Amino acid sequence: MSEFLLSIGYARWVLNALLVLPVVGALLTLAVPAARVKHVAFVAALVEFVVSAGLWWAFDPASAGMQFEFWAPWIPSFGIAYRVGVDGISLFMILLTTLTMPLAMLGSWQYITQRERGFYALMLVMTTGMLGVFVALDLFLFYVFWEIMLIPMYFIIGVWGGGRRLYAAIKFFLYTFVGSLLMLVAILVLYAAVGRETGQYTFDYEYLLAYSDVVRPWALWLFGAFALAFAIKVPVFPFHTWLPDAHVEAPTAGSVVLAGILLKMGAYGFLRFAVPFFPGAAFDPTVSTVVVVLAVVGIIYGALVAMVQPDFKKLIAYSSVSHLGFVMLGIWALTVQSVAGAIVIMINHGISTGALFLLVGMMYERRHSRDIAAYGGIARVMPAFAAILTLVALSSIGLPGTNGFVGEFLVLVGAFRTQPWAAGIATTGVIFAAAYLLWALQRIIYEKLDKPENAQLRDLSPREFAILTPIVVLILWIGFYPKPILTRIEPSVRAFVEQVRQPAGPALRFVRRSDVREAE
Amino acid sequence: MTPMLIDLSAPAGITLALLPEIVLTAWALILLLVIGWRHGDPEHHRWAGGFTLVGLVAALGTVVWLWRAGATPDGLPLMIALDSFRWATAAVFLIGSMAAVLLAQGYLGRERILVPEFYVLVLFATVGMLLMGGAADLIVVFLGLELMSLSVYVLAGIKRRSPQSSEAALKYFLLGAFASGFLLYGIALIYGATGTTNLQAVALQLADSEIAGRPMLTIGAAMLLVGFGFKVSAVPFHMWAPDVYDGAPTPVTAYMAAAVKAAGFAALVRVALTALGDATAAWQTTVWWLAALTMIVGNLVALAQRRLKRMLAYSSIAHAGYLLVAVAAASIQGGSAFVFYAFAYTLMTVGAFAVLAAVGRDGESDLLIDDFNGLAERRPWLSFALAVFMLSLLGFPGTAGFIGKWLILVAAVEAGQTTLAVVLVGASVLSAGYYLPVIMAMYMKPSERAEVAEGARLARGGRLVVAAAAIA
Amino acid sequence: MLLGPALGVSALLFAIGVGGVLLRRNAIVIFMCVELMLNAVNLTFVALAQQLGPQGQVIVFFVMAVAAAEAAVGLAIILAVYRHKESVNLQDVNLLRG
Amino acid sequence: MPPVIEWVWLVVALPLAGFAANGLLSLVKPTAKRAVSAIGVGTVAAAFVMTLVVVRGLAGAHTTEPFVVTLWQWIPMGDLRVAAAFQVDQLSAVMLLVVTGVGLLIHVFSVGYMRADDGYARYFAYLNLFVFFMLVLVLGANFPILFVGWEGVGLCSYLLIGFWFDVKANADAGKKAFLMNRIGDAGFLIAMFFIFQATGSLAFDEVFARAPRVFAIGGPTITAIALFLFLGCTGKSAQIPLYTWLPDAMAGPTPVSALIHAATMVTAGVYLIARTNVLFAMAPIAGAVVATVGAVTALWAATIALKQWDIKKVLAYSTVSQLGYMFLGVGVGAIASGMFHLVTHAFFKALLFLGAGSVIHALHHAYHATHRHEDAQDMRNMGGLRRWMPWTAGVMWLATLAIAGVPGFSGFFSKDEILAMTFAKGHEHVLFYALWVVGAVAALLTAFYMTRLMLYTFHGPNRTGAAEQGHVREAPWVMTGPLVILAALSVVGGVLNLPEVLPRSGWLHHWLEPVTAAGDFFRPDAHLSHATEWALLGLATVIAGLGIAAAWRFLTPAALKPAAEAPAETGLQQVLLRKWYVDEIYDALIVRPLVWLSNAVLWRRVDAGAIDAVGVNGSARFARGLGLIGSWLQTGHVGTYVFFFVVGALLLLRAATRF
Amino acid sequence: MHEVMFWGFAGVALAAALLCVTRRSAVASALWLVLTLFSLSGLFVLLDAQFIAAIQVLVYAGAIMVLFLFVIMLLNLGRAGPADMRGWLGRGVAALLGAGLAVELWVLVRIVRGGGFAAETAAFPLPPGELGRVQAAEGAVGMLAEPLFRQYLVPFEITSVLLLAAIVGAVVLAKRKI
Repeated sequence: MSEFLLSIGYARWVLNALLVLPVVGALLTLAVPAARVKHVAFVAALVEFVVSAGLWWAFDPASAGMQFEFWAPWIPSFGIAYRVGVDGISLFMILLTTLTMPLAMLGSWQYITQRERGFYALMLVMTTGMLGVFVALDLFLFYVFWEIMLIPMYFIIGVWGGGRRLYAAIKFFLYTFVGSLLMLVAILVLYAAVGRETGQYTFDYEYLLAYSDVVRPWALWLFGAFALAFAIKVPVFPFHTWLPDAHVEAPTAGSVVLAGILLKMGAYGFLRFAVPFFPGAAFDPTVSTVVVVLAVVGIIYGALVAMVQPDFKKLIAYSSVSHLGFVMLGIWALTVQSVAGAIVIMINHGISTGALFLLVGMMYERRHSRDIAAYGGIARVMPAFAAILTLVALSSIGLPGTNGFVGEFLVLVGAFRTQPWAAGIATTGVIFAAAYLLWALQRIIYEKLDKPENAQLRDLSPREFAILTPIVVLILWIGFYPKPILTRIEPSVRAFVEQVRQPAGPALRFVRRSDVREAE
Repeated sequence: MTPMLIDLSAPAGITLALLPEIVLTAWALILLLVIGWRHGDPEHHRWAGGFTLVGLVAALGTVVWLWRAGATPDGLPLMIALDSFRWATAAVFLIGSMAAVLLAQGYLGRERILVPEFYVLVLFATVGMLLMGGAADLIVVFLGLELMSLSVYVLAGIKRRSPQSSEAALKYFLLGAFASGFLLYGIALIYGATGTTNLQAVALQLADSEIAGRPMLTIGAAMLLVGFGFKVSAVPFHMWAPDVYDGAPTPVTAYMAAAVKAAGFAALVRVALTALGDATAAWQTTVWWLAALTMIVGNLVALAQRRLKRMLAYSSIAHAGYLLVAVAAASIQGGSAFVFYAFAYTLMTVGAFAVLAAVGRDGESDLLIDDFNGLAERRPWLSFALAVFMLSLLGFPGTAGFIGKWLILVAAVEAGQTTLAVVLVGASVLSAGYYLPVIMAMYMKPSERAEVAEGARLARGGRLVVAAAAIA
Repeated sequence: MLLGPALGVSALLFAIGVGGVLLRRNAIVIFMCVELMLNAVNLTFVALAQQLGPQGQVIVFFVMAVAAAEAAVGLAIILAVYRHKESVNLQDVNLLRG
Repeated sequence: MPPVIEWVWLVVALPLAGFAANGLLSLVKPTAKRAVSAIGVGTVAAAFVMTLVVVRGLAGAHTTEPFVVTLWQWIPMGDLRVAAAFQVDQLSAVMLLVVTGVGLLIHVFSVGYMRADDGYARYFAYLNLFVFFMLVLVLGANFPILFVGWEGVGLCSYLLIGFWFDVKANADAGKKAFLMNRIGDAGFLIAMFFIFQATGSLAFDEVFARAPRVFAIGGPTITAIALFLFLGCTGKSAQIPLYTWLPDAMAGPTPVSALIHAATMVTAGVYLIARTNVLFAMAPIAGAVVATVGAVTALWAATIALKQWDIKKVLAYSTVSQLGYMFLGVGVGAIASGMFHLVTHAFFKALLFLGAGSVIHALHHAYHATHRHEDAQDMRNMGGLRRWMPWTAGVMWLATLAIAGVPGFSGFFSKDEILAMTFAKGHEHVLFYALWVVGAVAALLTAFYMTRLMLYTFHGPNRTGAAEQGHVREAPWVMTGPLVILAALSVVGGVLNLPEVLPRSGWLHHWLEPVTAAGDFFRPDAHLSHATEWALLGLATVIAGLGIAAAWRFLTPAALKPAAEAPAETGLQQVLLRKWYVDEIYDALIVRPLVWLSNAVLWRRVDAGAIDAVGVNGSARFARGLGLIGSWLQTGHVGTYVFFFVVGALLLLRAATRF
Repeated sequence: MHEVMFWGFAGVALAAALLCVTRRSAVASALWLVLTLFSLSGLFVLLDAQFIAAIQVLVYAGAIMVLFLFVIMLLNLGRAGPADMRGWLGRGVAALLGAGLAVELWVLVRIVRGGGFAAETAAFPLPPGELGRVQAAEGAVGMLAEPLFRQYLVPFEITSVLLLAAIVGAVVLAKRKI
C-alpha cells in the first residue's frame, strides 16, 4: 500500500487535495440537477474519505514531526503562508472528519427535504473548513479556517434546524465568535512581539512556537485569549450552554458534525496552540488548578445534568460536556498516557456521540420526536436498532472492549500520576455516565411498548445499516485493538509532553518521581 | 521608473498635479451646460448619469496615470500633495462615486427624483473629496471639505417632495456648519502655533518637541479633531448621522456612508500623520477614546434598531470607530490599513444600501428587518449578496471586511494598542448581534408576505454594483 | 501688541456663538450664530496675521467665500424645510429619530 | 510451556463465536431455536472440553509459575504496556472449570426452561457472551483485561436481568445492578491507578513481584489499593453496602440467576481477592475490613432471608450471605478456604436456583394453563409440590443439606473451614472471635431459612389452587438432568478439600499453593490444634441440626394462606420482609437528592438560570438595553445633538489643555 | 488711542453678539449680528487688515446678512415665536456650556500674556508693526494680492468651484419648479 502511495506522490498533494476536493464537490452540487444533488455530495465526501484514508498507510508512525507538509507563500508582506502538515495529533482528527462527513450525509438522506442543494454544498464547504483547522500550520491560515466553518454550521442549524433554531444558531455563532476574536488579537500580539524581537514578522506556526518565549510577560493574557476561544469550543464548563441548544436544534447531520468534529477543534486547539505556545501560563499553578477543577466539574456536572434531560438529544449534548471534561483533564495532567488518552477520547467521542446523534436522527425520522418519554419498548419492534443503540451507548459509557474504555482508561491512568485527586473524582464520572445513558436506554428501547404509534415502527433500513456498520466496526476495533492508532499518536504526544514540560519548570513540581521514569 | 517631477509653483505643474480634479470640474461644467436645457426627461437623466460615469472613469484614468508615472513634487508640496496616499484614496472616492452614480441611475428614476443636477453635485463633491485626500495644506483641506459638504448637504435634501429628505439636509447642514466652525478654529490655532498651514511645514515645526507640547497646538489639534470627528461621525459627534442617513435618498446615503466618510478620514489621516505625526501626544489618546466610544456606542445602538436603513447607519458609525483605530495606531501601517479598509467598506456598504434600494421603495426607511423574512426564497441572488455584505461588514474571513479588519488590528497591535484591539473585537461581537439577524431573516424565517415580490427590480447599474461588491 | 486681547475677544465671540447655537431653536438664528463663530475665527486669523504675515488675511478671504457659499446653500435648505413644515423651528423638525 | 496451554484462547473464543452466531440469529431468524440451542450449548461444551485439556496440561506441567499467553498488545502507551494476555495457573484453572462446567449444565437446563420464550436466540446470545466475559475475567493476566471481563459480566448481567424488559421493574433491576456494579468498578479503576502509579505495571506477575519492594506492609498506599479493590468486590459480589441489586436481579430468568447471580459472576470478587492475595496480605487492615464486611453481610442477609416469600429472593439473600462467608474466608487470609466455598457454593446454589426454576417453570405452566395471574414465585402459592415433582424435591433437599452444613455434604466442609480459620485468627485479634460468632449465628439462620423454604415449597398442603394442581408436572429430563449432576457434586464436593483431621485432606489447598504462597509469606501462620478442630466440627454439626430442627418444629406450612389472601405482616416481620428498608433509605438519601440536585439545581438553576439566563442572554439583553438607551437619546432634535457635540468638544479640550 | 479704540470695538462686538443670540426676534438678532460684523471690521483695521475690513463690510454685512434678512422676511419670521428660545433649563445649559468653552479657550490669552507671543510661535514672527509697514508700502490690496494669486492660487480656484457648487445647490433646492 505504502509503495503504491509513494508511486503516486501521495504525500506531496494529499493535503491540498483534501482541502480542494470538497470545494469542488460543493461547486458540483450547485451545478447538477436537483435530484442528483445528494448523490453527488455523498460521492464527493466518499472520495474525500478514500483519499484521506491513504494517510493511514503513508503516515510514518516513528516520526513526531509534521508530515505531508506543503508550503507556499500567500501574503509574504505579512509573513503569511499557506502551510499545512499533519502529525500524530491531527492525523486522526482528519480521518475522523472525512469519515464522519459521508456518514452524516447518509444520515441526512431523508431528513433534509428542503433546499437540499444548499445543505449539501454547505456540508462540503464545512469539510474544507474543518480539515483546514486541523492541518493549518500558519496562524493566519488557521484562524481563517477556524472562522470559516462557523458560517456553514450557522446556516445548517439556522435553516434546517428545529423549533428554536434561530436562537440556537445565533447563540452558537456569538459564543464562538467572542472567543475566536479574542484569539485573533492574541495571535496578532504574538506575531507583533515575535516580529519585534527577532525582526522576522511571520505567522508561521513553528517559528512562532520557537520564539513564543518572548511574550512571557503577557503569556497569561495571551493564553487566556487562546484558552477562551478553545474552551468555548470544547466546551469547558461554564462556557457550555451553547452546546445543548445547538445540538438539539441542529438537524442530524449538524449534530453529528458538531459533536463529532467541531468540539474536537477546541481540544485540538489546546494541544496544538494554546498549551505549546504558553506552557508557562498553562501550567501556572493557579491556571492549571482552575482548568483541572473545571474539567472535573464538567465531567460530573455534565453527567448529572444529562441524567435529568427529557430530550434525548439534549442528554447527549450534556454527555459531551462530560466527555470533553476528560479530554481537558487528560491534557492538563500532562503525561504521555493522559494526553494520548485525551486524543483517543476525542476520536471515540466523535464516533460514539456522532453515532448516537445518527441514531436519534433515525428515531426522529420515524416518530418526529426527540422526547425520551415518547418512546418505550421499541426494542420489540426495532431489535437491530436497539442492539446498535445499546452498543453505542455502552461505548459512550466506556465499557471495556469498546473504544470508550481505551480513552478513558488512558486519561485516568495518566492523570492519576500527576493529578490524583482530580483523576479520582473524575473516575466517579463513569458511574454517572452509566446512570444517564442506561436510564435513557431503558426508557427508550425497554419497558412496555405502550404507545400505539410506536408499534408500527420499521427497523433499520439498508441505508441505515450502511451508516451504522462502519461505526460498529470502529467501536469494536478500537476497543479491542487500538494499538495501530496508539503507535501513530505516541511520538507526537511524547514530543508534546516533553516540549511543554521543559519550560514549565517549577509549575510541574507536583509531578511524581515515578512519572519521570517514562522519559528515560 | 524615474519619478515624474512636478513643479508645484508653476501653473503648468499645478495643472498637471490637479489633473483629476480639473477633469472632474470640466465634466461638471459641461454637464451643467448640457442639462441646462435638457432635463426633466428620464431619458436625459439616464444620459446624464452615463456621462458622469464616463467622467469619473476618466478621472480615475488620470489618477492611475499619475500614480504609475510616479508623480513627485519638486521640493516641498505646496497646497497639493503627490503621493500614493492621494492616489489610493482618490481611487476609493472615485469608485465610491461611481457606485453611487450607478445606484442612483435606476433609483432616481424609480423614485421620480428627476434632478439631473444630482450628477453635477456628485461630481463637485468628488472634487472636494479628491482635494481632501490630496491636500498638502490645511486650507485646501478646509476648502475641499466645504466643497464636498455643501454638495452633499444638497444631495441629502434632493428629494424635495420628501419632508424626511429636507429634514436630513437641514440637520446635516446646521450641524455641519457648526462643526466647520470648530475645524476652522483648529486650523487657526495650528496656524498660530506653527506659523504655517502647510502640512509638511507644520510637521517640520513640530519636530521641535518643545512646540509640539504647547497648549495652542494641542487645543488646535483638539478643535481639528472635533471638526473631523463630526465628518467621520465619531461619538459623541455622531448624532446627526443616523437621522441624515435615514432621511436621505438611499444612493446618497450610500455615498455618504462610504465615500464622504472615507474622505473625512482621508483628511484626518493626512493631517494626523503628516502634520501632527510628531505630536502624537496631542491627539493619540483622544483618538483612542473616540475610537473606543464610537465602536461601542455605534454597535450598541445598532443592536436596538429594527429598521434596516437605520441599522446600517449605526453600523456605519461603528465602522468609523474601526477606522479610528487605524488612525489611533498613528503609524504607516495604520494609514495603509485605513486605505484598504476604506476601500472594502465602500464596496460593502454601498452594496448593502444597493440591496436595500432594490428591495424597498418609497424611501426604504420604513423597511424593517422583518420585512426580509424569507427573501432567500424569492430572490436568492439578492439575498446571497446581502448575506455576503453582512458577513463582510462583520469582518468574517473570506471577505474583504475581514482583511480590512485584520490590517487594522495588525496596525493597532504593532503600535501597542492592544486594549483598543480588544475593544474592536468586542465591538465586532456586538455587531454580530445585528448583522446576523438580517441573514437569519432572509434564510431562516418563513416569508410573511404573501405577494410575490416581482416589482422593485434592481436597475442594471445597481446590479453591477452588487455584483462588484459581492466579489469583495 | 493686541494679540492677546484679540485672541481673547475672538474666543469669547466663538463661545457666544456656540452658546447661541445651544440656546436657539430657530434654524435661521442658529445659522447666524454659526456665522458669528466663523467671524470669531476670522478675528483670530487676522490677529495672528499681524505677527505671522499676510497669509492669515488671505485665509480670512477664503473663509468669507465659504461663508457666503454656506449662506446660499443653507438658506436654500431652510427654505426647502419651510415648504414642508411652514416653520423653521427645530422643535418641529424631528421626523427622523431613534 | 506445554503447547496445549497456548490453545487457551480457544476456550474464550468459542463462547464469543457462539454469541456472534446467536446474536445474528436473534436479529435475522429468531425462530431457529434448534440451531440456537446447538450453537449455544455446543460452544460452551466445547469450551468445557478445551478447559479440561488445558487444565490437564497445567497439571502435567507441575509448575509453580503461571503460564502467560500474550495474544496482542492492547493498550501500549509510554511506559504503560497492557497486553491482551491470558494467565493460566492453578487459580484460574479452578475458576475455568467452575465457569465452563456449571455454565454448561445451566445452558443445558436453559434449553428446557426457555423453550417457549420469544427471545430464545437473544437469551442464548447473552448467555454465551456472559461465559465469554467470565472466562476473560478469570483468565486475564493483568488488571485491565480482568477488568474487561469484570465489566463485561456486569453488562451481561444487566442484559439478562432486564431480559424481559417489557416490565419496568425488570429493566429497573438491570439498571440498578449495572449502576451498583459501576460504583464498585470505579473503586477497581482507582485501585488500578494506584497500582500503576506505584509499581509501573498492571500485569499480575510484575505487580506481585514488585509489590514487596514497593510497598511497606500495612502502609497507606497498599491499604488504599486493597480497600479500593474491595470496593470493586462489594459491587460485583453484592456485599454491604452495595448488595441491594442482587435480590432485585432475580427479575431475570432463573437459569441466569443460577449461573450469574449464584455460581459465577458474583463470586468474581472472591476470585479477585484470591488473585491479588499478595496485596491483601500486605494490608492487614484491609483484610480485616474484608472479613468484617463479609461476616456482617452473611448475618445481615440471612436475617432478611428469614422472612422472604419469593422463593428466588430467599435464595438471593442466601447467596449474599454465602458470599459473605467467602469474603470472611479470604479476608482472614484463608484463600483456599474461600475458593473452596466458592466452588461448593457454585454447585449447591446453582442446584437450588435451577430447582427453584424448575418449580417456577411448573407453576408458571399451571397458571398459564388456567389463565390465572398469580405469582409463580411466591412460596405461599406452593406447598406439597414433592408429590408432583419428586426429582426436584429430592435434589433440592440434598442441596439444602449441603448449604445448611450437614456433615458429609460439601457445604459442611467448606463453611466449617472458613469458620475454623476465622477462629484460628482469633489469637491475633479478638475481632476475629467476634466474627466467628457472627458467622456461626449466620450458619444457624441459614439452616433455618433453607429448611423453611423446603417446607413451604414441597411439604404441607398445596396452595396453588385446585384447578392448577392437575397441571403441575415434573420438568423434562433436559432440565432435571443437570439437577442430578449438580446434586451429586453438592454431595461429594467436600472431598476437594477435606479438613486436616481427615485423611487426604487439603487437596485444593495444595493445588492453590503456588498462587497463595506469596501472600502467605506475609501472614502469621494460623494453626489450630486437632482438638479445637474436632470441637469446631462438632459445633458446626450442632448448629446445622439446630437450625433444621427449629424450622421443622416451629413452622407450620399448613397454616399458610395463598399470597392473594395473606394478611399483612407487622412489626419486625414487616421490617425483615421489607429488607430493613435499605432500598428506601438509599433512595431517600442518595438517589432522590441526586436527581433533585441535577434537575432543580444544576440544570434549572445553574445551567438555565445562572449561566444562560443571566450570563448569556442577560448580557445580550443588557447590550440591547444599552442600545435602546442610546436610541432613546437620539431624540431627533438638533438641540440634543448640539448638546452632546459641545459636551464632547469640551471634554476633548479639557484633555488637550491638560498636556 | 489704538488700544482704547480696540477695546471700544471689542466691547461693542461682544455686547452686540450677546444681544444677537439672546434677542427673541430673528430680525433683531440679524441686526445685532450686523453690528457685531461692523465692529469686527473696525478691529480688523486696527489689526492692520484694511482690505479684509473692507470686504467684511461688503460681503458679510452687505451681502450675506441681507440674504439672511431677505429670507427672514420671505418666510415672515419677523415676529418672535414663543418657542424660538429654549426653556430655562436649556438656557442654563447653553450658558454653562458656552461659559465652559470660553474658560477652556481663555488659556490662549494666558499663554500670550505669560510668555509673550514670540516665544509661543516657532515660525518666523514678524517684528512688531512690520505688517503695518508692508501694508503701507504695498497697499492693502497689493499685500494680499501677491500671495492670493501665487501661493494661494489653488485654494482660490477651489473657492470658485465651491461658489459654483453652492449656486447649483441653492438653485436645486430653492427653485420652485425644476
